[in-house]
Amino acid sequence: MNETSLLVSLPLIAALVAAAWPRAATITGVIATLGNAGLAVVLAIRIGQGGAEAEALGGWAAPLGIGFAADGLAALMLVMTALVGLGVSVQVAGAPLPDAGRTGQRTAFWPLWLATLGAMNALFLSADLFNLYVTFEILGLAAVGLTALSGTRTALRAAFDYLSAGLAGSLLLLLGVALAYATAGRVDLAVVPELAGSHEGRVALGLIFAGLAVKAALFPLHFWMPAAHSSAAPEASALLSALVVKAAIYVALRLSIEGGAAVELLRLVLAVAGAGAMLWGAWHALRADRLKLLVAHSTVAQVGLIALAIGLTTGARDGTIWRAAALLMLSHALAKAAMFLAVGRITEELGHDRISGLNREELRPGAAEFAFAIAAISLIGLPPTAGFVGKWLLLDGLIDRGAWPWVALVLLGTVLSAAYLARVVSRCLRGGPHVAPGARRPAWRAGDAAALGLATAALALGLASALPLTLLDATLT
Amino acid sequence: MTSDLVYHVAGAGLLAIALWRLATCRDTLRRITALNVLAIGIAMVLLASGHDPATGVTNPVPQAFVLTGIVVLVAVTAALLALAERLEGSSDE
Amino acid sequence: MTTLPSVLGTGLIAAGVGFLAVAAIGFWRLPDLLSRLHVLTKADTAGLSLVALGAACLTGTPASILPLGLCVLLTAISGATVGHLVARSVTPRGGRS
Amino acid sequence: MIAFDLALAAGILLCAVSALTRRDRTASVAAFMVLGLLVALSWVRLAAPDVALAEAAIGAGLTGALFLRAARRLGPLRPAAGRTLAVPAALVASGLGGGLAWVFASASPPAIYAPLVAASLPESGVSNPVTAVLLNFRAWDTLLEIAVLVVALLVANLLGSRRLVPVSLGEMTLPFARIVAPISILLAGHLLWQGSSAPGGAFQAGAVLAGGLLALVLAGLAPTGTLVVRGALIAGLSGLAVFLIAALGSEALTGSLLGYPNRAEKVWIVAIEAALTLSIAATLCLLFTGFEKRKTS
Amino acid sequence: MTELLPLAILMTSLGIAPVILALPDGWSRLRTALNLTAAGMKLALVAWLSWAVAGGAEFGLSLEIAPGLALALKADALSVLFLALSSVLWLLTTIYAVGYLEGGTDRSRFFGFFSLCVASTVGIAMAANLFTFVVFFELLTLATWPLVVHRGSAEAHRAGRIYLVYTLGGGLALTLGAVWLYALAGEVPFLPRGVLGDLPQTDPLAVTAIFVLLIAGVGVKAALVPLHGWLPVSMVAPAPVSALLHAVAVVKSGAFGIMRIVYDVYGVETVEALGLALPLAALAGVTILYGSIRALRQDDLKTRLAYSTVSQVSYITLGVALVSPVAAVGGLAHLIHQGIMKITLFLAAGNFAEARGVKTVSAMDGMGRLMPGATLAFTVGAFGMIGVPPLAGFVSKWYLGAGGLDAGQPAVIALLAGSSLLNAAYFLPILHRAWFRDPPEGAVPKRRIGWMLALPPAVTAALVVAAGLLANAPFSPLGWTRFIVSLEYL
Repeated sequence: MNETSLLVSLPLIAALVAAAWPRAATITGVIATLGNAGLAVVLAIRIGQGGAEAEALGGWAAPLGIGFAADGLAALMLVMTALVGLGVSVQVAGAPLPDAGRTGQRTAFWPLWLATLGAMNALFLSADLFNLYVTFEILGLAAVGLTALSGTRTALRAAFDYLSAGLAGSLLLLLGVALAYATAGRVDLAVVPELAGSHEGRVALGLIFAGLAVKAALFPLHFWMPAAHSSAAPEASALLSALVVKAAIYVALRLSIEGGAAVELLRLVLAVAGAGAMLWGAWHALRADRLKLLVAHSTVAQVGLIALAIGLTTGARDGTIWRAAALLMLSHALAKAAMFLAVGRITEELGHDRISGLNREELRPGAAEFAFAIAAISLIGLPPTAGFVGKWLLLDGLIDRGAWPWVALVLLGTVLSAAYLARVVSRCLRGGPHVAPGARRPAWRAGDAAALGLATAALALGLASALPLTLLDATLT
Repeated sequence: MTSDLVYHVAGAGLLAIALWRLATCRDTLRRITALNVLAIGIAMVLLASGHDPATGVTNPVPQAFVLTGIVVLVAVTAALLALAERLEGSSDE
Repeated sequence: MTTLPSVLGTGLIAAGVGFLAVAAIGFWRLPDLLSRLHVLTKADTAGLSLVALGAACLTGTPASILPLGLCVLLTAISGATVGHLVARSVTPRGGRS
Repeated sequence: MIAFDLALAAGILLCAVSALTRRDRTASVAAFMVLGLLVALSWVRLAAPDVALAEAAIGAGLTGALFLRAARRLGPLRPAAGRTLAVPAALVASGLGGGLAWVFASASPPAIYAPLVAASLPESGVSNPVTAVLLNFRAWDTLLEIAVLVVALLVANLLGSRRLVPVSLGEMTLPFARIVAPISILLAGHLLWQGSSAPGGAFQAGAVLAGGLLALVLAGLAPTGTLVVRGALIAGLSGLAVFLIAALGSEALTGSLLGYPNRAEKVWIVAIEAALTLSIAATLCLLFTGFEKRKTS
Repeated sequence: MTELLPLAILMTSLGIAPVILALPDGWSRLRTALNLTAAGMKLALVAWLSWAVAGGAEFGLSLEIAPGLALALKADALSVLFLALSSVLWLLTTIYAVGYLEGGTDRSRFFGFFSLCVASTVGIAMAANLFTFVVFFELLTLATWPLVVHRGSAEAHRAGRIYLVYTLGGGLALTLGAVWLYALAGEVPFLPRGVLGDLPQTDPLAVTAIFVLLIAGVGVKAALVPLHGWLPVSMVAPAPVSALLHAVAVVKSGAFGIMRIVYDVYGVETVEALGLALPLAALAGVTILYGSIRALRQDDLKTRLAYSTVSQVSYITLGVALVSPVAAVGGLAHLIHQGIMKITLFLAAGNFAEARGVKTVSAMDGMGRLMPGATLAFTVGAFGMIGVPPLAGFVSKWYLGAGGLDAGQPAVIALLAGSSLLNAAYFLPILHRAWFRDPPEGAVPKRRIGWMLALPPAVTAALVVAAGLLANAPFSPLGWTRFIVSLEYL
């Protein structure tokens, strides 16, 4: 049986098992996540060696049927999802349950996460615009479930806003797909160059990009995201921020590459929206008073940076900038997941997540704070992390294009991200008697392992950037 | 003037009404209704595009799209309404 | 062209539409809920039955009679039930029985 | 017929405006349901009877019922915030609508799908082209669509939305339910079987079946224990399970995901559709009735 | 096996850092053992490497992490110069720090980042291309920041913030310049006489702009005026950190970076042809005078030493910028000489503060009688800084002066004379107070100075004397720099 088929069906089957049989949810979830990681790695190795693969589902060739395009970019995203998912799953499966109330929360987590995983895998592989819309809907609903998991009123409010924004984005996307059909008569991904050639087609692509911008929380359509990502449970936030947002970004990247030079104007709009998100997110992260809110705003900013990079691709398939964008996506996923898990641990330990209250009596930072710091280094883009290599390539490509204003913007974004992340890291090193009464290090010592592991992966990826970059060479044309 | 054009215009009109309501109204139920109207508008323009006035046949593929869209929409609507009701309930507590 | 069934069918449908129109006007003009309900349930059932009968005459195949009959049956039942429910919902409990 | 089209379109737009502007929640939902029915009618005019059936059953019927339930629970409409925005928003929206109408009307799709469907229909195992697209050519879309339903079910389960508690509706409803439920089962079976050659199929059949079940529930005739809810949940999940197993099984047999074995396509499709019908009915029913028993305030 | 020598040298400190970071704070014996073993091993490996490089061996290691980007290490004569300095001083500072922090908090964190800091320095020394250099240069910023804020006080955090703003800003400029250069030139390895080919002719404007960016980037760490603001402020850190920041890791990395950029990226001839040598030399001259003048007015001992560093490090820049082999010998030798002299001063000052609580110049009265050993070491360091023969400082100043004449810039002599006078003016009053005034009544020692605190300044003071007296020996810093310069100015 083919890896791609298993990658899309195994998580969904596991989700069903976990939903129907809550007692076995954890074990099912862990096994499925592990299996998924194995499959993703095997597929990536095969594609890295043998080149991109295309598959027609049911034997019906596109445009009538739906195709799977398993190329380097898709494989990279699959591996990214698998790794981050593995880290978060370990965290969820290993966490001790403080009270019975959380048992239900945890059993509800697994089917939702597995559905998210299945939808993301299907989305990365899909080569059909309408099919992308359907996967987005699964993803959006499952992500909303993850947001609402903690059951607090703010979480529910955020989940509602998230779902309605997500639905609005999906409908924009669907409208774009409808117009694509009306223009070109078909909706497989190969139609994109043709769409880029006509006015109606460009309007269709514009609608699709607008839908994606809502889902990726680009300025000025970002309003729903910080609340959703900051009010969910930390593990859920890690998945939402690290992975779910990437889905829209991935499709935008795919369309930008497929669209070639004809969608220059659209890409420019994307870049401007990305720059807006970067500055807006950074500004709010600088002013945030809660740790989770800061990290959530930082997601807006970082995704903005990635969108900016995608917007500035030259449309050539051998370009540097889109590779940089892919690498930034990967490094952001690892670092942001680590960061949210670390924040979860810190919050659990202190009993709150106010930044002003992060001072410690014991100055020695724990593993969670350390993981946070490493993740921060990667997000800022300092060596030797993957974020650094990504930013280096991005700047390289921008300078090659002579896009100096954008270079300045990227540097400004870097400075701002350093500023808001240093706020937290320096707090962790500061002394002071402000430990909340009753707050103590929880007995669960292994709880930092997942955060630390993901952060270390972001660090190590910097030294092994050649692996993802060579994998990207096998991207379908 | 053909009937396709009528439905194109009607679909676009539905889109416009829904967008206008989405932009101006904060009430949860109303927003959900507006999203549903938006979806109907999209379905209408899609079907009108798939309709071939010469043969009077509508292309089955857009029909399938619209069918899928209807089912997806009812699922999302149910989730949205469940969330809205939960929110309303939790404010009472 | 103008065979007996088609003439009959068209006539029946016209009569049915007439009933429905009267129901609509009544719904619009009548003052209170109970009388509106009254005109709606009765005129609707009758109108729809006539239309269905006309349609059956027009198609003329026995196969079409089953679904049309089903339609009439379901509308009749649901009209009656809904009318009852609506009436109950506005009648104060323990009021006129 | 153009006059009829124009009248219908006007009615649709009127209903939409009414549904989105009436201050009375129930009236607005009623307008929405009428909108659904008119739209279904317009799709019959656009030669899409499958979609019209689904819209009438699911789009107008079930969504309307969900809206009604929510309207009762959500309380009265909150006053609109700012009126200053209304006029510019209306201008922008009508501009967008006009633009979209123009773009859509000026685009005419080249006939790509139609000849492909016509050519492949004999191999698909069914003669209704819409069913062929849904369950064979683009079955992957449909599988994921079922997954959306499942995830919605999971979310509703997680939220533990208040279970509908049937209040006593009096004896009049009992015969109604007793007649409607069996008819709906018959009708569902009919729609399901007919789907392979004529308008109909799993979604329409599932929706009709759900309607019958709901009639039973509302009349207080259906059992409502936790075990029943759990059973219904598993039934709701089973459709996707069967679909996925069929997908993987077909790959084991033919080497292609969702590539049914030659000349057995119809059996596969009908089997999948049968499972989907039950599961869709259970899912829609659960989405409407809710999961958790809570104190009614 | 010997090809892996650079990697082994790097790993002795890079590999040990996470282990130490993860150790519980109470396990001080194991930590000390690990630290000292690693430092000793590194010293031995560097000695081996120097022997091999002197014998003409070449080492190169490369790991490609992206198309056109490789992390590459090599060991040439210039690397060995810096490696030797950092490995010797790491061992001594580690011994000192173990004694200094005895009983303190967060020692695992301290020593972990200390090791990381040295690892970055070693990486900078052995970087074989600009990319690798940037990576380790930024890593150095990250590794030193927790050391600066180690005390955790509000003042330390203020200093840490200023430090971060300066160094990250510099890092940004450096990164931008490096990326730009990569975009223009493809790859930028470090090779004697430069690697730019005909780029300076085809695009002189961009090349000049890149030079300014790169020098600004490394100039922050080399504390070139006006980028020196972080240095005096970060004196709030513990004494071993100050010693490390000033003598080895940070400022020397900056100075080393200037050397690499001028010699091995652009090549001195190109720099001169672009008209960039004279401005750089002028900047160095201004920094030398400015630092000395500011040092005069400081009462806080460590801050006075910090301004002295600002001034003295620019001797190295001056030597590089004068475009004369003789001056280059002086500048390179000063890299080592200033390192050992300044670390002597800081370690001695740390001992004063630890033993007697003496942190200001005005409190130095009678120190010579109370702590003769430390005061003697301090005196040797101070005389070396002033340039009293035959100490190390004299040798480098001599060569710089001669180089100034060689380059046709007699103003350098005046600059050196003025600087030396200023040096004397801010060091001699300290010595006068220490040796010729009576200690204040009833002064009591705060704590006893163990061998771990006493030994390192004594050793470095001895090195200062030796480097001056034995300047003509083949393995003296001076001898080695002649060897390097002969490669650059063939």
